[in-house]
Amino acid sequence: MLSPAHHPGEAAPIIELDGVTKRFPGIIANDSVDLALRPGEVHVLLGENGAGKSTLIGMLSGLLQPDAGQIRIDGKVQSIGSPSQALGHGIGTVFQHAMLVPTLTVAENLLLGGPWWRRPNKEGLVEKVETLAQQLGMRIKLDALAADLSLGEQQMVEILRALLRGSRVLILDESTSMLSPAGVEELGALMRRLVERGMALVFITHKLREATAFGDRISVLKLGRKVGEIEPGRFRELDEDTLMAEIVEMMFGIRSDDPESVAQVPGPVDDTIAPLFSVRDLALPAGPNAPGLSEISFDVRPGEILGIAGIDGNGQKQLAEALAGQRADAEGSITLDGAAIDGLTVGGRRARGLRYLTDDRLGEGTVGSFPVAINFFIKEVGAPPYWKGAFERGAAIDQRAAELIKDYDVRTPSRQTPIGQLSGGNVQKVVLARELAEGARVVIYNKPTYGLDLNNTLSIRQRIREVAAQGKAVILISTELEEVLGLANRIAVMAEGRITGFVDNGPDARMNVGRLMIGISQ
Amino acid sequence: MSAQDISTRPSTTEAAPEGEAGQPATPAARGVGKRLAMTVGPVLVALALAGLLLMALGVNPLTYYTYVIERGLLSPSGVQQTLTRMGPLLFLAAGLIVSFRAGIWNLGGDGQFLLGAVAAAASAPLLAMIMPAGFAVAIAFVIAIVVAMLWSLVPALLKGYQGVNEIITTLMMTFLGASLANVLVKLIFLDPGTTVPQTRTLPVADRLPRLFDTTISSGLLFGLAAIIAVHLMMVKTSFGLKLRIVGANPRAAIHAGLSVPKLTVAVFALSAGLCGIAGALDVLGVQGNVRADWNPGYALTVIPMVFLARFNGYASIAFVGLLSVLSIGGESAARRLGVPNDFTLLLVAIVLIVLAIAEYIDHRLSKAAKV
Amino acid sequence: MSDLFTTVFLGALFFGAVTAAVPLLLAGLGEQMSEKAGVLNIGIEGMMIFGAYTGFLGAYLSESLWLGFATGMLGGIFVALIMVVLCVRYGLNQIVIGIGLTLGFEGLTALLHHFQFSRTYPRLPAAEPFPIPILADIPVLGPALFRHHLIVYLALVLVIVMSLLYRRTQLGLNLQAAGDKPAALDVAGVDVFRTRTIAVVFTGAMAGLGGAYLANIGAGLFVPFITNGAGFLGIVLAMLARGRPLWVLLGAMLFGICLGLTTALQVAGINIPTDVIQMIPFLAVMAMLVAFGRRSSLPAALGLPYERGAR
Amino acid sequence: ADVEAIAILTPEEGTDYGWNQQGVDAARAAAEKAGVELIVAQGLGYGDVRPTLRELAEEGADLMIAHASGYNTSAPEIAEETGVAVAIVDTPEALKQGLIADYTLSGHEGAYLAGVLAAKTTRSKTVGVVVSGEPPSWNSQSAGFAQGVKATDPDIKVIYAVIGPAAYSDAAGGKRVTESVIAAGADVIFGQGNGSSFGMLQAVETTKAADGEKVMFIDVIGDKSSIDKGYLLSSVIWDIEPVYSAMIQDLKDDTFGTKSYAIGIKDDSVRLLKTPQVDEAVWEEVQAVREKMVSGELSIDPVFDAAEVRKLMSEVEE
Ligand SMILES: Nc1ncnc2c1ncn2[C@@H]1O[C@H](COP(=O)(O)OP(=O)(O)OP(=O)(O)O)[C@@H](O)[C@H]1O
Ligand SMILES: Nc1ncnc2c1ncn2[C@@H]1O[C@H](COP(=O)(O)OP(=O)(O)OP(=O)(O)O)[C@@H](O)[C@H]1O
Ligand SMILES: [Mg+2]
Ligand SMILES: [Mg+2]
Repeated sequence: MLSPAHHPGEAAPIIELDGVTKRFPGIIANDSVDLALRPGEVHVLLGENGAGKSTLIGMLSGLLQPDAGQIRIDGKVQSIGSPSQALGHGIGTVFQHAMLVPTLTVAENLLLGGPWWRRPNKEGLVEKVETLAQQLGMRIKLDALAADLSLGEQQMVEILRALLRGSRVLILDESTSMLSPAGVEELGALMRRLVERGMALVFITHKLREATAFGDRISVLKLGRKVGEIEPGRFRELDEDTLMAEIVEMMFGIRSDDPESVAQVPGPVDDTIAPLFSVRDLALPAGPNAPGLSEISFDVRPGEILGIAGIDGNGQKQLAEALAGQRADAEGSITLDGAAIDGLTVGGRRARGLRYLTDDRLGEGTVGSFPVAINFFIKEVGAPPYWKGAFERGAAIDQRAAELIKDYDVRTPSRQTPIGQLSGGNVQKVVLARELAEGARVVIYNKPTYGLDLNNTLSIRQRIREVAAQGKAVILISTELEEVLGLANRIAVMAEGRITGFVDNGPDARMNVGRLMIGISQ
Repeated sequence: MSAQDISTRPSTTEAAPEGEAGQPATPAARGVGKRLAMTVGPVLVALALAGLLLMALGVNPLTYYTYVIERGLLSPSGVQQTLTRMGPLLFLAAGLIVSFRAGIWNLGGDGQFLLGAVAAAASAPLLAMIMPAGFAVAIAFVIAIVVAMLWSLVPALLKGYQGVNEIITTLMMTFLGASLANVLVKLIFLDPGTTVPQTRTLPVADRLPRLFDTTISSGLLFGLAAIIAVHLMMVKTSFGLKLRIVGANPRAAIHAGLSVPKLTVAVFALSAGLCGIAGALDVLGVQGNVRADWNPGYALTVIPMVFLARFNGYASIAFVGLLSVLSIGGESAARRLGVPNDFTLLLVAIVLIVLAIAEYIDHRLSKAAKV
Repeated sequence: MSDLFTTVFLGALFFGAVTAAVPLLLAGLGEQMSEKAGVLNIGIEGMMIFGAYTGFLGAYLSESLWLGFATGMLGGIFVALIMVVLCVRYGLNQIVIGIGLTLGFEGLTALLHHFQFSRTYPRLPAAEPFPIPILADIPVLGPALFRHHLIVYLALVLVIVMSLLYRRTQLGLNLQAAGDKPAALDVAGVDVFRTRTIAVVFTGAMAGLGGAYLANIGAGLFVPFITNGAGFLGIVLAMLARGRPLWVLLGAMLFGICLGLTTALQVAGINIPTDVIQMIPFLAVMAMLVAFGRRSSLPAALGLPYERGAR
Repeated sequence: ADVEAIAILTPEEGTDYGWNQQGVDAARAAAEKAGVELIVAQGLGYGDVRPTLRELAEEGADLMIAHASGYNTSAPEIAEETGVAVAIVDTPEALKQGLIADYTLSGHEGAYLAGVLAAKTTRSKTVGVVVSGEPPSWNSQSAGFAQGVKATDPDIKVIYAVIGPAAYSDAAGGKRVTESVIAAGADVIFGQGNGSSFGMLQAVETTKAADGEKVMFIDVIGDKSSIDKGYLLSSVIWDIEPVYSAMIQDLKDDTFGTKSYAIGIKDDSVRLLKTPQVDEAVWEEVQAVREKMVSGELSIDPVFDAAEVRKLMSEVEE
């Protein structure tokens, strides 16, 4: 783990927020927030889902305007009326969601923003990028289409863009949530190099380990208010565990030691039990931006959680889709309880009890403009008792939706609220309820806790354990090693569309999985 | 991209006032009242604007509007014309609602309308010679539906299986459809009894019955039934929900196991079928035949109406009614005051644009009010 | 019969094809920029008819074709500005407003025509051609391609200019970003509204110019509904061309040549009903769509109003 | 029966120097002559005019002149429904006493004379017929024109071209096609079109014939002399006033609906316009042909079908 090598003093802040307040219909997203961003400091912003972190960032980057309070830059009160003003003040932002134009090349993306009549100065760019990349140890493919980059590479490009613009302040909003562990370490190292150059960094994350490893100062938001701050002085004094405990208390009001650590490591299940779910020689042709699959074979026994680890983009999503029946071009055999299901459609497989929890809950998992209530049932449209004949039975749907909202603790203003307005964690709970509510026998989870806050993460992990305990077969795809190690009985490692090996969970599992991931077989 | 992405402010939130799943009646009623106010107000503003233009032309706007309302809405024979005109327009609105709600921009309604009309006009008079008129008309409707559906097949397959944007294909098919309708009328289904290039005429007595003692075609009732049925289908049935899922998020539809290509083809078939019925209804209920070069372009003017109605069937009835009043009444007022008939076109456009602006202001205000 | 196909006749035929293609080319180039920037400009027919009217009025009053082109562009821009305010600024539905503008300006120009010109039907003098030396004397091709009004060559030059603009300038990048991912353009510090405004105003200018060309050179006068769906064809051409100006030119020429073919077959006395011949250009385009239309990649944000900070 | 008011319905505004204007002007003249009120409903388009017909009937019109072939289905129906007499075009078989009368206007005789005039005027021995559409009344004139040309000089080529889709308002198409026809050698153009005929006129005014001289234009139905710039050779003028006057009289006499009305060269209701551009000697020759027609020595059958018309052209061309 990295620890701050350089200890900055209390330099004068570049930016100060003073009583900044932002209201949205029916909610105060930021309530009189004070915050100072100083050069040479990584300022970590923590808070639950919906605490108001992104809103605060929106105001710094010119996307949103505060309703009250003021922003001082270099001591002077300034307004940040647009993203270009923010850039003018030297504030660069890497947003929670990628902000590159997919149809332009990396170079073109970096050139966006020049005077419109000018010819884009590619030569000058190449030069500047080379120097910067060398200084910071980044690798940038200037001629690649942005759409062809991995999420991590896209983030690097966005960081580079902020630096090219001469930013003094760099804001990273949940930049690590899509990175592999190695990518996270790399980003952390880069952050250190940047603050060493005198920049002020804002780092938003849901992962406390990252906060403690990379931060110099921590501020915690809760329900739009700032509920606490840990100064660099105290930050350095406390050891990691105490620090985490203190943060958790600020965020959730509960005391716990390491909330993410798992008491007992699950061991392998009895391999004499007949498998519930078997896959043999599954293959899929490669797509333009996605790897194909080949020779994928595995069994999952009832009550077993099979973890699938690997760096993002190695065919995990394709595997999940092929298993769920979303890929017509898949070959190979899939059996559930001894019966072949590879000839069945998505609906057919679902009827047999195969459930797939997608990692893209807003893109394909839900219909954002539809009410929460309907989203519970979009995979069984037309089925009784919610539809009778062809007709919708509103009362039955409402009643069942109310039950599920209660059972799964979905926080929503009403059943009729469009699901797109809920926070990510709550959307995830709706999807979870839909897949697990009735008749599940085999469940495929793809990154089930991506982007969720700690509370939601923990409760969803608990649900996964419960599901397996009920004798169902579980496939858990995750890029977070901790998650896989904490839940799975057995772990398969995927690389370039193949399974490169299986590891039984146990004391040596972390090392063995790690070796497989970096290409060293057991 | 696919045209699903061509967003429409009206459709961004589906939790519309009428409620998806059995909401209490009072807020719904209040919603309707408010919608009514939000429609009548802007229409008045639009009329005032058009009135200024009339004054510039030296025409008293009050007289003009008195004539419009008198003819379009109040005089017994005028209102019968208005109601008759609504019949085919309602079918077009129904057809457009199906496709727009499913996220498919069928801009080919006019071509489907024309071919439906020609198919009906070609078949009904011939069939009526060998069977009772009622059967003949019924079969002609079926033929019109089939022809219009077939006409939409190329855009449907291209969209469903090749992802070709349907705005281009349906626009092209409308140009093509208008030419083809002409070819059919002039060369194939020509009435041999006249030198005028038109199809055989279905006698008045054989056309769809009129309502009671009026001149209102029973097409109005079919139109009302169709649009209400389509509305209920879209909001109350599983098939409608599937279509709406495809429309709102095609990826979610695939994830949920829906066959998007098949549903796409089904949407085209339904939508084109309804537009084809509109054409057949105009022929079998009102016109009796199709003449060469006839293309009333109804679908193009109905498109904005269903948008303004936020794809809601009931609201569409009101907007189609408004369009009919303006066109029937406007024609009369223009004639009586010596204003060129083109003024009616301008009037409809001003109403359309002002309504769209009002919709926007309403949206803003209700957003601000929630704070 | 075949002696009709003299070089003079063929020259005139292709000359007519070019004349018919120019308004489509201009409309298509204009629409292309709107679409690139994410605005589906259904109102282009209205911009065109108003440009035809103001262009004719300007040329008629000033007795200068060039002033007429200028007023035509201004007329198109006027309609485009309405579209900018309503659809780009306030994000109103582009299809509703587009159809509204088309109907409204068709009605308005017919009305104005009625009061101004319907008793006199003023006509402009013949447009002075600008023969390109040497090239203009090539048989058939010379008179067909190189004896046009200067504005025709400018329209052709525009194809190249647009290609360069899209590929070689910052504005080209901005436009593409505004259509594919406006939020990314915004956070890069470029005003999405301004970018889209430029695009829609350009569309208006081109549509207006196309209309003015149609009225002043194509017809030499203004009559109501003179554009006859040329704007809608422009939309189709722009969508088919998928961002490449050269393809707009090819598409427009295809239409022009098909129209010329219609005339040629008739003049040759070939007894195909004209309604059948008239379907040729549309059939040709549909055939192209069936053959090559697969996954036509339109800008991802086409038709979507942009709202900063919205989720 | 008493006749107090008559109405006329036209598809376009009555300011087109053509079909619509001649109709409206004639109705106005006839109404004035008979001392009855005239209601004008113009610019109604080619869609459904039943609403307007019903309204005019309510407003007290005793006769509704449905002045477009597109109205000949709806008008008789409304006549049956309301009991108000209507006059329709191109439908001689639809007569009904007291209710429906037909006036089939065919300028084929006048067009024949125009053909003679054109044949005697052309220098290049090639003439053109440009039309924006193919309705029966235009077909009969196209055919008549071709017959007139052929009878005068069988060696003259007649080129025939229809403009294109929705061409009634396609002025640019009118100009383009006319220019092509001129390039094919024609130096006299016989043009029929509504809005598009102004484009034809424009083409004639701005394009030189193969010999570098003027191309001449022969118009139909109306009189464009007031807007001519010296290129209008003639026009087949229709005077519909006698027809409408006769209708009003028949309505008064209760004989309405017993006969078809027509126009022809005998009573000068179809006549050739004499412009300064017509050579006096040629005019005399044309008048001689006219005399033959009046005397019955020469008679021409109208051809209404588009395919027949085109065949006639090919024959002429052979
Ligand atoms: N565009 C918006 N419209 C309405 N409300 C909004 C909008 N953006 C944010 N909010 C509100 O602001 C609150 C804070 O949201 P914000 O996105 O800042 O949370 P966050 O701390 O970034 O959460 P996360 O950890 O999930 O990213 C939310 O509860 C939400 O209700
Ligand atoms: N357009 C919107 N209108 C109303 N409320 C919104 C809107 N967008 C977001 N919100 C609210 O903002 C809150 C947080 O939204 P956001 O998408 O930032 O979730 P989140 O906190 O990032 O969740 P997660 O970290 O799980 O993604 C939610 O409670 C949601 O209700
Ligand atoms: Mg956030
Ligand atoms: Mg989030």
